[in-house]
Amino acid sequence: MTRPAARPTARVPNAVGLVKSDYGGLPSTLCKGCGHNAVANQIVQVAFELGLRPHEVVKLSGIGCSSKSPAYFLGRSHGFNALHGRMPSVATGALLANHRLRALAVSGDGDTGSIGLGQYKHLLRRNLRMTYLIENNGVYGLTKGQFSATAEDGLELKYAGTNPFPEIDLCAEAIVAGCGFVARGFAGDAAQLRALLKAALAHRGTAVVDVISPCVAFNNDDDSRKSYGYGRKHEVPLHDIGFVPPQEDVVIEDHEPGETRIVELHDGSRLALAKLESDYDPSDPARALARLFAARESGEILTGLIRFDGERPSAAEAFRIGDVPLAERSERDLRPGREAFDAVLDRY
Amino acid sequence: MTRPAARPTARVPNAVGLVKSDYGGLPSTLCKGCGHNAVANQIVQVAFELGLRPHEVVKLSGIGCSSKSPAYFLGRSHGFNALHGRMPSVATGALLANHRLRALAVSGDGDTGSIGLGQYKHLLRRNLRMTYLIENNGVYGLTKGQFSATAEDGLELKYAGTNPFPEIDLCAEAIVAGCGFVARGFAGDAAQLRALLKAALAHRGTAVVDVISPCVAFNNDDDSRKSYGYGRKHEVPLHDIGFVPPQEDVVIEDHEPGETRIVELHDGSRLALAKLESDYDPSDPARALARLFAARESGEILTGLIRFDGERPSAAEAFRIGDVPLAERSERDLRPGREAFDAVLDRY
Amino acid sequence: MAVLQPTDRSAARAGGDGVRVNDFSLVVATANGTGSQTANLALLRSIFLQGVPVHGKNVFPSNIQGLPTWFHIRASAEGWVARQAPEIVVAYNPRTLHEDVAVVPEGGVLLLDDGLRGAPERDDVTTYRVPVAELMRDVDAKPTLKTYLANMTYLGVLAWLLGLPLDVVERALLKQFSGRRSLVDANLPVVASAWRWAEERLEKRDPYRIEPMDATRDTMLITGNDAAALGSVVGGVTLAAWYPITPSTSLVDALGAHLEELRPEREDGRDWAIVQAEDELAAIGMVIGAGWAGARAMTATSGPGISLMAEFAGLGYFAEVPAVVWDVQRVGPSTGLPTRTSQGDVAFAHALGHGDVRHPVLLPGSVEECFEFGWRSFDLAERLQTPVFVLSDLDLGMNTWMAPRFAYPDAPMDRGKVLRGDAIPDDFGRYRDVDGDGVTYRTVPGDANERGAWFGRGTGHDADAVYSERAEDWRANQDRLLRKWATARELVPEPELDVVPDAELLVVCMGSTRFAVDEARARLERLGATFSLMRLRALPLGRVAREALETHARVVVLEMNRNAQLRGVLAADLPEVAPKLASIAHLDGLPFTAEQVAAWLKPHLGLDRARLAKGAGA
Amino acid sequence: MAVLQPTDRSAARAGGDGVRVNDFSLVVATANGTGSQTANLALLRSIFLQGVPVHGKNVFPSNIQGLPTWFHIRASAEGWVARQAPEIVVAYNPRTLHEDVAVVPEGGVLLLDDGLRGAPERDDVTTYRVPVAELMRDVDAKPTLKTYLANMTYLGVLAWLLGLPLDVVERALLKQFSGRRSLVDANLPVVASAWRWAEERLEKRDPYRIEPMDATRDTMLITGNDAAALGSVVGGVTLAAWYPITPSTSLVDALGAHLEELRPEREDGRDWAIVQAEDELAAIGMVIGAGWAGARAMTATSGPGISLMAEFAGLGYFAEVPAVVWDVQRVGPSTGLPTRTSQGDVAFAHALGHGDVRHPVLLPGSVEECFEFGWRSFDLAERLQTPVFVLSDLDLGMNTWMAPRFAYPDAPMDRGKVLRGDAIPDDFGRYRDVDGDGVTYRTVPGDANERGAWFGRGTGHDADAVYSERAEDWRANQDRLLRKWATARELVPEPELDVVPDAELLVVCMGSTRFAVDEARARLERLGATFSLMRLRALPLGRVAREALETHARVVVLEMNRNAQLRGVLAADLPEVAPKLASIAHLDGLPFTAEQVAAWLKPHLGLDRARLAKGAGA
Ligand SMILES: Cc1ncc(C[n+]2csc(CCOP(=O)(O)OP(=O)(O)O)c2C)c(N)n1
Ligand SMILES: Cc1ncc(C[n+]2csc(CCOP(=O)(O)OP(=O)(O)O)c2C)c(N)n1
Ligand code: SF4
Ligand code: SF4
Ligand SMILES: [Mg+2]
Ligand SMILES: [Mg+2]
Repeated sequence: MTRPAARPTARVPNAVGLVKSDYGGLPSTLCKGCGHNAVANQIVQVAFELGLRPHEVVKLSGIGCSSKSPAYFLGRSHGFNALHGRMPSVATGALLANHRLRALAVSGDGDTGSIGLGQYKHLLRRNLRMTYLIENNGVYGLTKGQFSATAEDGLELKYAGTNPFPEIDLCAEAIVAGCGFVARGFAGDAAQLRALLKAALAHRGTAVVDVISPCVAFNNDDDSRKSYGYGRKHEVPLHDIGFVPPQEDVVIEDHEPGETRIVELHDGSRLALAKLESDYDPSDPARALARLFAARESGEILTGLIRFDGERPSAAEAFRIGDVPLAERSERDLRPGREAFDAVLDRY
Repeated sequence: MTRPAARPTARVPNAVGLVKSDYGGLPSTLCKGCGHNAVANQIVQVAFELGLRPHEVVKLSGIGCSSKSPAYFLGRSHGFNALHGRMPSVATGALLANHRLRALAVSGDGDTGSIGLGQYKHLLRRNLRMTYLIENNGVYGLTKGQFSATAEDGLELKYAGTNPFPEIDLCAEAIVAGCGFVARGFAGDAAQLRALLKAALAHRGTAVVDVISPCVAFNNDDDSRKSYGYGRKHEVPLHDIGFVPPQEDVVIEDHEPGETRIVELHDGSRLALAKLESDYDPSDPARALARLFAARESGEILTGLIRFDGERPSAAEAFRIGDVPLAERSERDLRPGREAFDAVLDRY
Repeated sequence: MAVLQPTDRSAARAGGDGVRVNDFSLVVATANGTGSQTANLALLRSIFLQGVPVHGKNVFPSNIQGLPTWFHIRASAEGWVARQAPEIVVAYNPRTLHEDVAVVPEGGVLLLDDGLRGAPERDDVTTYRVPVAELMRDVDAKPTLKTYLANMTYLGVLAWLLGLPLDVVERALLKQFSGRRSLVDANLPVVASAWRWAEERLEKRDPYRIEPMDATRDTMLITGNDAAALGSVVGGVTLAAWYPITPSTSLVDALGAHLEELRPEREDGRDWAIVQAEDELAAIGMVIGAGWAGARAMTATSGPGISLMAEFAGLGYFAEVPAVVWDVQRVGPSTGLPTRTSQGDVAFAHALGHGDVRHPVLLPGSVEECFEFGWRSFDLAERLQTPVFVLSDLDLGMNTWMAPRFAYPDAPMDRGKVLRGDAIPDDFGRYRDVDGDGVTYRTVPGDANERGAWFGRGTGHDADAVYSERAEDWRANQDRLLRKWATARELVPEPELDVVPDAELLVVCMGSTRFAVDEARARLERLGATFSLMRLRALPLGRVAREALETHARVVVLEMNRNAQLRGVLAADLPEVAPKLASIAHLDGLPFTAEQVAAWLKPHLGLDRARLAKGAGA
Repeated sequence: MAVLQPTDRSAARAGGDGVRVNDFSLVVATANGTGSQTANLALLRSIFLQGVPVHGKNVFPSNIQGLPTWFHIRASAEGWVARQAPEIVVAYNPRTLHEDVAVVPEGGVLLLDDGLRGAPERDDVTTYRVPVAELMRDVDAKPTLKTYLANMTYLGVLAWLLGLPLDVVERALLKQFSGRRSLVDANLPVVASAWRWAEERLEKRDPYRIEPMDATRDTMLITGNDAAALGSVVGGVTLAAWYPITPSTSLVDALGAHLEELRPEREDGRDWAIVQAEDELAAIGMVIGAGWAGARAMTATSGPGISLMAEFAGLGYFAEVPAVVWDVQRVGPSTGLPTRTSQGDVAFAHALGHGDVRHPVLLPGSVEECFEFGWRSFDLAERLQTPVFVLSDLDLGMNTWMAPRFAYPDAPMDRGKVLRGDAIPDDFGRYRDVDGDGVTYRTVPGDANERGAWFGRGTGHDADAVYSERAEDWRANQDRLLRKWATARELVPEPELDVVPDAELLVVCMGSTRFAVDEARARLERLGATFSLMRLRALPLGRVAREALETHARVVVLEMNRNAQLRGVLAADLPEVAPKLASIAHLDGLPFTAEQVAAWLKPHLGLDRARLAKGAGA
């Protein structure tokens, strides 16, 4: 719909002079066909296309198959593979220490929705500059197939039996927590995922991208809502989505102008959302939630940009951190002089 | 509006032969005027009026001023004062161990919304038989006045400065987590609080009652949304609420019959919700959330039964626990006989 | 090479007649997630069915599919089961081909997937090449299934080489598939065709043989986690709350299966519940809540979970709530090596929690003890009203071991000092030390006798469980807790102690390292070096352990961690014996071999290197 | 009575001339939340302004309003500041009236709110009755404020009794109110009217006096938490993440205040951030994240928080991330006594985390050291690339102590082995032990030289930080970590050691108990009993500590916990000296008195009880 951004091809250097393989990592040790591998591939592609400077990105993760994947992309970026469920706090510290970095964080549904739910919600309140990607397969892959908190009520799995509890919808959780960028993708829909990831990386605060990423080892039967089969059949994109880099014109193809909503991002890039089913408005949290609940009822996998609010200050702004990152301050800034020190002592 | 239940008076025994003082506890050590004291008094009153059998109730709490209060009521009931933020897991264990008990749990906004948010949400997914009362004052009382996660964005406190983060609405959180009974009360509105507590105690699953309970020591300036002054001025009850015990008729006074919605509870008691502002329907989670968000925008303290769904199975049902509580099973049930044991060994 | 250590090449040498009967070590190298586990376990069980003592160890990666896995089998007529450098190597994994081939000792056996390219030539070993592709050509199955079935080819060839009849392999497979014939029928033909191929095309050129004997009668083959689960069921567990983590997950899996079978759902429902908590912090919270409410409750976890349980462990200790916590240890610190074995949590678990806490720790050293401590831990926790930690490890918990048939508990459950109904005295006080042993009487919620009501807490309290900040109350309560600790010393299992008269040296060990220690001891004895041996089965130390430590002139504490944790615990508990506590502390994730242990002990026994090397090879 | 222990009645006896100048102990008993803290601190500061050494301790309940609080003041010309049984008691709290009156020693002084009913009569003490209601009658203020102001009455009367001029009290109040005159003006009139009332109506009948001296010049009055905060600011902290918990909260409060002043916001913003996390688990996670990203980050907490930090502590150790963790200890286990002091986390913090971990622990024993370790801890953490724990306690942290004026750091910051930009070599590997001291070079995110990029993790890794399950990699890394530990022994602060030639006995202590130990030592010396004294200032032990332990024939380890934790750490570290490590371990929430310590040490010094009792009273 929008003019396709002049995509660099794999072997031609991008805007910062890097070729696609410069964004690769170690070979994946995940299962063949795992959704997480598909997502990692899109990350490499997106980073290449956007011309990210590897040293301006940090990769963060928790523990799980999903959380292993940062080793498989952006090998020239620093990264930290934290504890199970506790990546958000590590991210908070790292991004406050150096607020010029942007984080590309990968977590799993168990990592975020089960053990990590509290940290996830509190991270979102603080609104750090990061893309929080959840590779959501409804199970614990790495520990071999138990239900995670995002498994749907009634899901039957060979190993884990029947899940009797309602699922946690990590997009709904993000919306209620006040997150300004909430999207859902599907590992089987690469084009949309790339657009969402680009927009997420351009967002000034925390962007949640919950990607249905099937676990071929433990949860990929067609009747499971986290399977490839189900996703292919029941994915309902809210809109056709196009990412427009800064300085480029939005050119609407295919769709009537009036049918497209333009979302401006903080760095000057834009998203063009061409309406599909309805003129979905991501600015209203209550409607977003209503739509999510309705989709759950009807068994749809709703994808796209579900909620957007570009106004909320980032955490670095809330903490009023100055230009120079905390981690780069030198002793001259950090150690008060003798006189000032003496003046304080005089008061005691 | 409904016929007032024939209230036992303080010194006349109630249905189970106890007088009001039988439901009392140790003298409070909280500040004079603390909202939590008002709530504790209503608990004593409600337990007395309902004719609760003390040994069928367990009192549970975390850590905080609020979490101390179970010592101040129901002295004849067992109780457990757990860790900060971790009461939900203790409750889960205790109520699965003895699913005939109902829990009366008291927590604070720090205890539940900050450190305890993860356990809170997961407890609600499991739907144990308990009344989860949050004494919400927007601050940490016991540690002297820091913001909790329910403090509103922009709140200024003498001690804590200005809060730059969006508040967590524990009712909205409960609704998104699938909780079947979500109510909000105000420590300054005793009659409504009593009706809500009675209904909560009759609910088969987890009933959240988030009570605005001002901290007179640290957060009671009139412009704070958790103060008595603000509450008195801005409370917007969704309905006039009346609790009707089992076997009694609902008699509508004051209101036209059509204006009242009857909510049936699991034990045969009912709530009569007489519409005030609108014909609010607590059965729709999306509308409930929309209404909560709107109230936050406009500065209202919305009180009443915000969300109700009596259908979800309780945790004991989900785990298919038999009639006799786990804690009361004897060795005869619990230790398999020699033959059965031998048959298993034969397989190895 | 990470896992296989070709240190003891002489071990492969055949006996005088050139034949090695019922005594060899073997390793199968495959990739994770290719289904080789079935073939490995069927091989193990076939040997077992022939009456030959055997043990299997899986050394697997922390992933689901594609990374190298090594399965060790040790057959030993004498019953030795410690890890041993392999004499027979099955090399089916292209990614580790070079290292796997390199590890075969001189005179050893190499079984090679003939389709793997670039295998180095070894003319000092007996090499058999299995034409896997050819054998699989006519197998009619889906590609994924075919990958699985391909492992049956080495099973068939090995069976023929070792002299295992096909019908024995069939019985083993049937057991392996829990009697499901259809699965056997899918696998057996591949085994058979490989067996027959070998019979027709191979010439037996190596000395290793299995011959039937009668050493496994009344013996089980079971993992420690399965045994622990069975013990817990017999111990009357009613609530298990847990969070998945390797290597404890299979304990809870087995628990569910045994409960379904042994305590099946009645018409009105179950008498148990297994709750997958949102994390370990919640899991232990549920266990504490249930224990307080009167139920027998447990959790199973590993190191990271233990760390997360610290605050609740302190609450359980101080509020005096019974609880059972299984820590199936893996290599830490932090996430460490999730699929490698360790004894690295001993000191931490023993004193888990801030402030002054101490927990009884049980130290199972066999699958029998995993079973026994499965039920005994509940008796102990309820008798002492405190969390009890059971420290197993990955090697014991996840690997398959022989065990004498488990003994049904010899005593009824001990529910400890619980008062109900009219038995609750008028002057009931939760923490009054009526009996003087530090263990007080408790009541549980739901009791209609409301005299028994009390308010549990992790804050300071007096003898009636009422909040107190008074210094005297604190002291009195702590003094009682110390009396309780003295009581615990008498109640926990005594060590297994074998005192050699006049021996100067006492070796102290715990848990699964005992297998290597036992074997090393036998080897050293053959060299004339004797020592007393004490395998601790619990902390705190009781009288027997103390006396053994006191009466020996020298002590070596041998353990599988870096920090000499057990030695530290002993030194702190018994400072007077500390100087004689020498330490052997080693950890790299692999179970000890007898050879390692013998080498470490040698300096403590005055044996010179040359003599030992000879002996260790025997 | 919980807090005041009237054990040493003879202590109140006056000197030969019947007068006790600049040497007494006093306690004020009030209810929490009534504002008495202002009066107490003003009294303290008035004495200080007269040049007399003084110290104040608040023994307060875990609530906000209404429960009993005792404020102890010790004035001592000799500079002794340990807790001491009070000679002067101000009884203003109706709820504890009886116990407070009972605690006054024979010959002591009782100052009584005359309005309190039913105070027992004591004819063996000097009683002054203050007509509080009458003095307050004409005060024009809101009722709540009036409750607060009523405390000024005992300040006024005490000032007169002790001989403190009104203008000194006024200066003290002005300091107390940070120079806000209006607040002084509200309070001072009540003080003055009480002072004048006393002058007119009382006859001085007791021996206690303050007379000006010159012992507080160049001396500060400050709490340990405030000092720690100031030290941290000077140490260049940039991120503090924390969760409120008594008694550490005031450390972070002070940190914010000092940062606002000493590193004020520039036009573009601040060079620091203080994050109130959602719990301690998140707080330490933020600190680890920030430390990894190159910032100086810290947290402050107490026991329950330490428990919650266990898993991250292990990660920090193993991924080798600098971090500073203050544990202001309170009484555990569990929630325990949140407002009472303890040394009960030493062993736990030292080895916090599952698996084999070890953390350097700093042990400040004065407010000066709280300040010094405030900055030194960052140097140490970055030099060693590991979490460093600083173990203060409630007594040190929250109470007001004298200290020599703090010394500005004598060296620039030591940021350790950080490589940036072109300094990053081509063959950079995060965990390569280039220098052989176990400490490797690190790079931080954001550096444009992408050669330095590495992926941090808590899983097993090789020298290049790449995931590895190989046994050799694990061992090599652990061996290096042990080398680093040896380096740590040389870098942590040495103990304060005072060796008495030929002394047989060495007493070992740490932290705030040193005040009582120092005083007891002086008392015992007067009885002719001498011993060497070592105050540990850090773990692990370095050479000096080891030698001191080795060279003394006998050692007593004195500490404020039940489990003799420090003794246990020493025994585990140095088993060869363990047998001579006798233990004095005691905990009831109250700071030790010199009398207690002297009594405990007596048996180790061969002093008989009678002689000691005499001496202790001197
Ligand atoms: C504290 C702790 N508990 C448990 C584990 C074990 N564990 C590792 S990964 C994992 C679940 C991962 O699930 P998810 O986040 O959904 O990732 P996936 O593997 O499905 O991608 C668990 C429970 C751990 N590493 N740490
Ligand atoms: C693990 C842990 N961290 C911190 C504390 C200290 N603490 C006690 S109560 C409390 C906050 C209580 O706030 P809230 O739940 O809102 O209760 P309130 O006092 O306001 O009623 C905190 C932080 C603790 N007890 N345990
Ligand atoms: S187990 Fe599932 S989540 Fe893990 S790598 Fe395999 S397919 Fe992916
Ligand atoms: S501090 Fe606040 S919450 Fe606590 S008792 Fe006082 S008024 Fe209540
Ligand atoms: Mg998952
Ligand atoms: Mg609160």
